[in-house]
Amino acid sequence: MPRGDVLHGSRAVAEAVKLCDVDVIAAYPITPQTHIVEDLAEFVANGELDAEYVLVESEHSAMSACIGASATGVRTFTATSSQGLALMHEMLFIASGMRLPIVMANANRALSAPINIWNDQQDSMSERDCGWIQLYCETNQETLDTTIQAYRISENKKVLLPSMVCLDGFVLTHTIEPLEIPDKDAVNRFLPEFEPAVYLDPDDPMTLGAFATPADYIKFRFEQEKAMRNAIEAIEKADREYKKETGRGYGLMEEYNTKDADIIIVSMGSVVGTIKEVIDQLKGEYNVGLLKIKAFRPLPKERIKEVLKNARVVSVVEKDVSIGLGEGGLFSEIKGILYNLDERPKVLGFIIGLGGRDITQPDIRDIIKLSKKAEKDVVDEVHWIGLR
Amino acid sequence: MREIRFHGRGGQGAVTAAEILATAAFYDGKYSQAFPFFGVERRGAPVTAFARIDDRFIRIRNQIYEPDYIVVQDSTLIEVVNVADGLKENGKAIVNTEKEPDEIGLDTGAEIVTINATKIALDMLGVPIVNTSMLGAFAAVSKEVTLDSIIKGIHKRFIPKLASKNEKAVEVAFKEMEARI
Amino acid sequence: MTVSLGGSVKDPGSTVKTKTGSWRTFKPEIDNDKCIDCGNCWIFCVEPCISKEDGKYVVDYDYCKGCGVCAHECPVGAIEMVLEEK
Amino acid sequence: MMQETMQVVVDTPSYIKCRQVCKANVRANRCFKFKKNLEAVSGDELFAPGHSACAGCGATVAVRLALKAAGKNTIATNATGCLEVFSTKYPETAWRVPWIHAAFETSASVASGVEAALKKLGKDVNVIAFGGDGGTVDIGFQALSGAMERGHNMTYICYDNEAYMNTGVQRSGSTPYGSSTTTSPAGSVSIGNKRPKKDMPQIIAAHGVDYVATASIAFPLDYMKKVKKAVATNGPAYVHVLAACPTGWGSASERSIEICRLAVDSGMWVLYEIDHGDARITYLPTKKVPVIEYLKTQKRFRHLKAEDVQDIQDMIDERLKRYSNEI
Repeated sequence: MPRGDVLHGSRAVAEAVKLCDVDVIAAYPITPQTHIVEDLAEFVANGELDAEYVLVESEHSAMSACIGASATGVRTFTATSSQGLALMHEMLFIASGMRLPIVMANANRALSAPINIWNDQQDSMSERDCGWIQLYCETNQETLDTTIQAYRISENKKVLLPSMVCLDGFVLTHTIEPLEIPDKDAVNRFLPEFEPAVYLDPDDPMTLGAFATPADYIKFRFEQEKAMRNAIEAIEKADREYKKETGRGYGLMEEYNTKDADIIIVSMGSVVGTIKEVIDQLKGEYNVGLLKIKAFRPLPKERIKEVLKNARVVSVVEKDVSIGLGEGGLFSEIKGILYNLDERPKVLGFIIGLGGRDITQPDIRDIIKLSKKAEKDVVDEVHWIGLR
Repeated sequence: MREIRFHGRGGQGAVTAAEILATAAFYDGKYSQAFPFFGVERRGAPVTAFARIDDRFIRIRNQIYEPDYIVVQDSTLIEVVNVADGLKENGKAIVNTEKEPDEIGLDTGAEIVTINATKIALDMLGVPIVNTSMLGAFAAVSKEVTLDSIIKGIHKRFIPKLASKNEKAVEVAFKEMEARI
Repeated sequence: MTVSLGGSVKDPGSTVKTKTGSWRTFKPEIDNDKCIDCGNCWIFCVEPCISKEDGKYVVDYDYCKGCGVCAHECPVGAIEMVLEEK
Repeated sequence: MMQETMQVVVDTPSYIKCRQVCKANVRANRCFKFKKNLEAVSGDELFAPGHSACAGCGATVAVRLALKAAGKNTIATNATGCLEVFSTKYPETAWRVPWIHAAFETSASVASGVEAALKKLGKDVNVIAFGGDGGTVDIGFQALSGAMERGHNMTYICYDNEAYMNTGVQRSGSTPYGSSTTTSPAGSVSIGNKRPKKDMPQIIAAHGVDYVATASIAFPLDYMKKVKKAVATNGPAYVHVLAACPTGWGSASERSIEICRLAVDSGMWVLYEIDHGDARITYLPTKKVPVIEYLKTQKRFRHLKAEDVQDIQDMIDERLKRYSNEI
């Protein structure tokens, strides 16, 4: 029997932000993120959340204001989607480069043109190199829990990188389903008060955002990569401790039936629920497992390799594509991870659900059938699902 | 798992109905899920919303193609949308109309029940917003959810004054439908 | 090769470590007998590298780039820009 | 006459000017008043030397004086540009107040976040956002408009050197008519920049901002007074200060202050303030200098023909007349 409440994914994010006592929120509305910022505005208006809410005039300024606030030593939050995330692009690098532990929810949505408000993951996938932790969520419960965990991870002194909590637009944001809201005491135990590592204070003047010459720049980038590697451990630690408080944990990734599976599907976000269901439906007929990638950045490469190395076929199912490469970003990376194995599985890429195209159970069955075929026969490496 | 598809027009509260149903199922101790056909529809345009009810957590996220129930909030939609598309043979269609089931031209092998929800809504709420009345009818016809939980769901969703009006509409529709079946 | 967290600089005013005086071709010399203590050279100094010590304006040649603003703005011609011998 | 002299005495540090106006031994009088006012100026140098600004850089004066006026209880934000580059070459910084730079167009938006955080922390600290003209009137325009409209308690200071100097003197929306820049070069069929300077202070004033002022680095007391008023304003404030760039303007480095004085004395740049809606010109030249005197100090104008100069003179006279009526 479910416990808690039935809430939208958007509300789940807002509830998490409230539980984390965020100090400054700067946000600009965009579909399908709007309910998040509306709910937060309501919390602030009703005194449920004692935060400064900056109603900026663009997402670019939303991220800039978060950078200013975080650099002044307070916990900050913003949320965006699609074009908004793209508009932030420049500032995302700056937030991570300055090592500011900002947390942002991204309601995953397709990018224009043509303009399309529906879900895919091209927006966040296109920001994979910007130095942000990226955590993809399967359910509303996971979204709430991940948002809380994100602060703990980002604020970890060995990490100090901003986090992007990715939840599929509409598919999660506008869906209501049961979830439990942890009690405030549990969150307080889990998430210590924010102690900024660097911050602007007239009593101890500091310069942030200096310019670095070629002599130093590469060192900063290397430091960021080290911090990302540290984040792998930080994510697991946060997850363990969160589980202690709430009974729920997600890890860096989730393995579903992967042990001894001939075919392993790799995917991220809400579609993994549908995939799990179809895997169960085909049990006995097809020996299929699923590797759900939760942490896409940092990507736990060694763990992924361990899980996938003995499969015959690895099929990457994703909602994004690198135009000109003709394949999805996750597919390229998974292929790369497996490349140096002496014996490696075949890797197939499936581009699906772009622009909100519904991902049906028959779609997943077709993917599994084709993957099975690939065990013996030569099949195309990349498949676009939904062109008809 | 039970899958319910709501058909309405923008402004008639089809999405709200799906959400109240999912909430009610939750109050009944079930797992549930509700979501709209994510669209950009404006007032008056055809709208679809979905709800699922199950005894375990609902993992699937796809739209509903083979519903157990369809709830049609406006019988004029039958002419423009194939509302009964994929409706299971042993499923049920609940349609808001003053006509009898065989008069509405709904092409389905499933059972059709009709209710004049517009009249109930006008009597009880003063506006032709039928979503809550249709939920009352759905509860009576389907027995998938209790009347009490629907009412509880309505109170969660609406401000008190509006909730009590809608509560009455639900009760009237529920009784009328119970009397019919 | 250690660098600070996020490029933060916790040493306010640390550009003083860089002696920009070497940029100079002409150096200002203040004639204290002519000086009327108006403060123009100080207020307008773009570095800044002019300060008042013991009631007299002095130039910190470690930083003075020799722009000549001080001499130009001196109302009584008490500052002369002289070619620096290096 | 007395009135005119007083004006000069209080607001202008120009001895040269003073001699012109008063002929005889008025220098002492003027000196005395100026000196007295100068004594009140903070001796704290919150902007350190050793930075890599060009010799004769006007922006450094704009910053140095602003920080003297605002004091050390200040957090500064900065747009990308000369100022940011020459003052914060890692691992050094010229700033002795906390300072942050994010991107070109974000001085105002970052300052919004700083201000919001300070409010949440209950700290009473001046927030000053610095930006050059490009970062202010062009690429930072939207962020600035938003910040001003939202009513943050902050002061935005635009140091205006009338082009993108950091990248090699390209035209900005603040470049004056007839100025030759690398992207608006004067040529056989071009006068250089064909458009008049965007009137940013008036645009900000139209936001209903509580305090808006123009200033020139050649009038330090006037400027510092305005910065003090701006930071004391409980809400958004905007100061637009003209700051010469010898490199970009093609002028002698020692003339940076003189040129910014000539700009005011010619009417090329008008000093005024709008304090909670009350507008007033804070300094009117006692004797207007023909604009040619200003233009001929700088290579960016040297291609102008006599009729072009006359056009500019007419534009200035027209604008001054309008200001005198409106303000």
